[in-house]
Amino acid sequence: MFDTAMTANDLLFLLKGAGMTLAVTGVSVAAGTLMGVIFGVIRVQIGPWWAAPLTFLLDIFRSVPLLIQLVLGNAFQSIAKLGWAPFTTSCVILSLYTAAYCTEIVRGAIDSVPPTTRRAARSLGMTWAQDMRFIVAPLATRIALPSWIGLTLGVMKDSSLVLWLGLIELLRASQVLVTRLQEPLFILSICGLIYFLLSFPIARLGGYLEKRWSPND
Amino acid sequence: DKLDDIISSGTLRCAVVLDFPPMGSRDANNTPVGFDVDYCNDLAAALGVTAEIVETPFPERIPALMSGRVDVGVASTSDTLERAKTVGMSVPYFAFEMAVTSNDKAGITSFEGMKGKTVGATAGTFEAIALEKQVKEWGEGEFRPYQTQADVFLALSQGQIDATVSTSTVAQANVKTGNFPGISVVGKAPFDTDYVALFTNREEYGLINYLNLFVNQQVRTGRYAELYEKWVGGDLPDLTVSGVYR
Amino acid sequence: MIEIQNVRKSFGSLEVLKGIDLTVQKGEVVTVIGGSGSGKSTLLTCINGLEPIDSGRILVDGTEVHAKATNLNKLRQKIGIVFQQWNAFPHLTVLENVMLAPRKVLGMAKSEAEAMAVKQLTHVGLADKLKTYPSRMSGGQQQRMAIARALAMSPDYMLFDEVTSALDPQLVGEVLDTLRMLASEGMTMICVTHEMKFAREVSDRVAFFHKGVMAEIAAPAELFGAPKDPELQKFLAATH
Amino acid sequence: MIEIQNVRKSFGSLEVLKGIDLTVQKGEVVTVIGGSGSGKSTLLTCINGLEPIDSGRILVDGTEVHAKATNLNKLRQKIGIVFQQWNAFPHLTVLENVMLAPRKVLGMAKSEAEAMAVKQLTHVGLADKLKTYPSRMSGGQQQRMAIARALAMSPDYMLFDEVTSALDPQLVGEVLDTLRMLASEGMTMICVTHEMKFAREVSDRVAFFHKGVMAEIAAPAELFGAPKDPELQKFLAATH
Amino acid sequence: MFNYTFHWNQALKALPQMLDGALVTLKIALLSMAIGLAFALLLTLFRLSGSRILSGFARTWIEIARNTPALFQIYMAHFGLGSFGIHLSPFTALLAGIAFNNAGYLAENFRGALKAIPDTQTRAGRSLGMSAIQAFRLIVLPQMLRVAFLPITNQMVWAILMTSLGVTVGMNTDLAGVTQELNARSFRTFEFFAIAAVIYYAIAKVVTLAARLIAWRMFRY
Ligand SMILES: Nc1ncnc2c1ncn2[C@@H]1O[C@H](COP(=O)(O)OP(=O)(O)OP(=O)(O)O)[C@@H](O)[C@H]1O
Ligand SMILES: Nc1ncnc2c1ncn2[C@@H]1O[C@H](COP(=O)(O)OP(=O)(O)OP(=O)(O)O)[C@@H](O)[C@H]1O
Ligand SMILES: [Mg+2]
Ligand SMILES: [Mg+2]
Repeated sequence: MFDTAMTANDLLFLLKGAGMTLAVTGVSVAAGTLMGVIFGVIRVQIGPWWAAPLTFLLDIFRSVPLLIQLVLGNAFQSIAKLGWAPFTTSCVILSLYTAAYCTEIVRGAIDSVPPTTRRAARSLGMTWAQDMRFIVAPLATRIALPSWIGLTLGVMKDSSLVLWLGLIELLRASQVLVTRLQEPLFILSICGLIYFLLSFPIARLGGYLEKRWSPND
Repeated sequence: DKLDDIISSGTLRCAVVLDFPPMGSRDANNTPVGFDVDYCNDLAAALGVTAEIVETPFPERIPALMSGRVDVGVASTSDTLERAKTVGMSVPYFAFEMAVTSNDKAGITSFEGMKGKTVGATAGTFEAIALEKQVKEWGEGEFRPYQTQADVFLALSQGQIDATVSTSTVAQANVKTGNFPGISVVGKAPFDTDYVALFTNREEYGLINYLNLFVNQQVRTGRYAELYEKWVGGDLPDLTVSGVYR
Repeated sequence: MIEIQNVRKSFGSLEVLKGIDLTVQKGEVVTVIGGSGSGKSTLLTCINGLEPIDSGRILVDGTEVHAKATNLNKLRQKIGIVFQQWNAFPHLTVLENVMLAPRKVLGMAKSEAEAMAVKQLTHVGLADKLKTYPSRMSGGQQQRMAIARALAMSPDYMLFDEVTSALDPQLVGEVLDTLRMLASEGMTMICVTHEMKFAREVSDRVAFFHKGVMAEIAAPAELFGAPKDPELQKFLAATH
Repeated sequence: MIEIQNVRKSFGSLEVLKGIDLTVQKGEVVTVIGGSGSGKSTLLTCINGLEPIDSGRILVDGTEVHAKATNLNKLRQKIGIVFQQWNAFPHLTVLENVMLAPRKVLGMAKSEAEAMAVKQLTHVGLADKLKTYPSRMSGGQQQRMAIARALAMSPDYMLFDEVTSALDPQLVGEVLDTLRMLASEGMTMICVTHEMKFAREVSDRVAFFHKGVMAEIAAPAELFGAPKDPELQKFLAATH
Repeated sequence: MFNYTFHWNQALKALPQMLDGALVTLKIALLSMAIGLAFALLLTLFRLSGSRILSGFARTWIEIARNTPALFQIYMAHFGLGSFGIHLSPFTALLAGIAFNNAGYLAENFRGALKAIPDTQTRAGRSLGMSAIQAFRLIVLPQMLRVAFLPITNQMVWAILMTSLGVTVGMNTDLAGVTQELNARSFRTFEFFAIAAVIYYAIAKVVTLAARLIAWRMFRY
């Protein structure tokens, strides 16, 4: 059906791009989640007033286009002579971006654990940390997981913007091939399909877990 | 200073734009090739170090330099006064003539024929700035900047735009590939010659001095003509302007 | 011995406890009755230090609960508390619910904690529910599990805060029976309750709270038979 | 006149109505009693065509409800129905709730619809709540509003499905009073209810449903005084 | 650490130009929301229609919109359609891309919102003699909008952020386009993009605030 000049080599090139997408996503989601959990716990712990500066700071990452953040972050690291490779810069910005969203998820999830349940734990002589670890963490994880999966998918898609800094991820790899082979529709369709194949199973897993855990046993 | 740093580190890192044939592009194995790539290799050889090509999209050239990820830009960068406020430019190492390429269906045969049509160019380039000004002057038609040269030609061959002004080298290289059916170079654009320079940090006088001499040597030794023949072909553009020093 | 001395406590501008004095001896069962919002729950949460107090003192076995130096986590191990709302940990089975604190707080070995949990669950009649998740149990069963969970810490005192009031009428009996059993075993208990019959039956003394004041305290026969406080008279007339 | 002739209806494999026959004359008040799941609600929703039936016929003023040719939207204008769950439209004020259908379905002018709505709301005692949103009202007030909303379409028949059973006991009275008033005004009504006293008082006839069968139907004095069906006897014993 | 001198003066001179760009950005975002909402509604109805073809179409749209990058969708709207000879101007391509994305996400939100409206509401409407369409329009839709209002607001903020992707299809009049052009001319990346970031942040906040105000006025119940 398709008469294409695309070679297996080129497909490999695309898949390498997909690998870069996954690498950027993986690093950013891991670091962002870690930060998000820490910030989220801090926010719940010190209350909305004291956390206001943190909230404001994180809100910036949710109110400015990621593209602008990336370019700005890159310009900043260059001015500050940090000498980061584009991969590092991308991961740093994307991590903060992820953390901003993750903080909200974590905060909501912790708030959703009924205070009476936490009281019961403390009444048994558990310390704050034990309460957090054995009661809050497992319960909050169930609440947070579907949104967290949504966030992960979001970051994977948004990571396409790192092409702006010269990283050859999936979308950039497709553009390179489009430049050489001049078959935009075909190559872009493959690119879209790969994105779809990367995210669809995770999306389904999210839906499944949501269904499974929402009545909660 | 930086010159010493390069020599003692043993590598020269050049910022090169790789979707700008014939100056920089990728071959079928996706390895970097082009005039700028060779030029960087020559510079490295002169310094007695090995070259490292760092691919940078157009917008990434300066941040890469500022952050110290590259030492020198060999990236077809027009030496505008505006930019010289930010980075240090060498004397021109290459000069572009501007050519009009049009989609055959648009029926454009000259620069003037673009009046009232939809035209495009690579955002922020010398020719894009000049062309946008021209469209405004004509008072009709539309100008569209694209982020890469490749996108401009893609848009042109799809008929999204009717014509483009680009450096003649790029125009010829693209038409020659045969990748873009239905487009052809139809004439010269009466813009000033676009002189492009090597660039590095503004305050690195020692290095800038070296770069100036290197450009001079390339012309003197005939290497410039040789590279030009290899990648572009045809009349060798003059790198000097009569009546003034630089 | 729990000694409550002139305890005052406000939420914002609302004074909820207006100088409460009460001493509960080892082995004694004191029930607390009173209208909604009279401060009963607040008193209980002050006793185990979940809420700070504004003035006065609370001593448990001579340790001042709200003193800076007091290790509250340690103190709470000897005061079991069961709340009105069922507080099962929904992600753990019944057995795990009961084992958790002995293991993590007391540092018991798994087998020891399990033995203790099984013992207490058998005690409250849930021996056949060990592997069940709380959501699959009735409210009465969840409350009994909460009691077992508190007992598994081998507390010296137990506080009960209207443990039956969120239950369907037919489930109230099974929980009250469990409380009766504990009382008969000599546990020191403070029970906040609306079940007058129960209060009359098991209490050594009954305290009546009204608007943050302990308006009357007496043996049940006396308090129910010849209430002196006019508010208490009204309250008893309304509830029966 | 509503004529129900040998109506059968199943949900999947569960037969909910097993051949019901019932004729309700103009001006008559028929109450329907029976255990949960006996098919009472289903019958009502079949009468105004919200649910299809499997066999039999339902005629309202001679029009067959489930015939293909019947314009159900038209037919429903003459059959008002009020459900057990309060079905106030939460996004509209009380007045707008009542005005909506007259305006959009009957095409009344705004002023006319408003006059009608005010009249009906006054009728059910809500004249002072016109601008209130349903969420700010008690369940009893919401039910009365639902009645006014149905009446505003000037229906010939009214169907009531346990309109008081989701209400707090102290609110039941006000809604029943509204029903009594309607009955005394000569409205043709079918009321599903658990309020035996009410049924006895207002009904011309009382029907007892059991497992999809209309087991007994008679004047209230007879049905309550000398129930013949053994299930009805059991049912009455349990409810009183 | 910094041997870079900021040229804020020069950058601020371009502020009027950038604010003009911000207006274009806002315009695209609003338009794309209007179109997106209309299509989302249509997709929701398709899904409810019971027709396999229509609901399949809706599901495909929604899955693609949600599972591929917005940048990809916009690029596709320009160069993908371009290879069929369908030529959208950068403005239209950007608008189409964002509206496509909005419609997909909003339709998914609507589905959730629809679930939150009990069946009994439709029933109550139907028993008053309303047709199915009337019951949906007069009873279900207004309530659905309330439930979906917060997600709609979030999507609006997203739409604003997405407009920045227009630079990839030759958009040069919106805020990101203007900024990028100024940057290419002078290489003063940090200054220009910092100003752009502030403006984007301000727009996002104003929109959020406006939405809160609207919600407060609209949903009195
Ligand atoms: N955390 C809190 N913050 C503010 N006010 C509170 C808090 N906890 C309780 N209150 C208020 O303190 C008063 C006493 O509450 P408390 O729960 O002790 O009453 P109670 O006697 O247990 O009533 P009930 O029988 O309803 O449980 C009430 O008016 C209540 O609203
Ligand atoms: N939409 C439906 N789908 C499937 N089963 C239904 C549906 N509606 C009702 N049923 C079933 O039909 C039977 C009769 O229901 P119906 O609501 O008519 O009973 P009822 O007499 O009104 O009971 P109640 O007093 O509880 O309201 C019940 O078993 C019920 O579960
Ligand atoms: Mg209480
Ligand atoms: Mg019913």
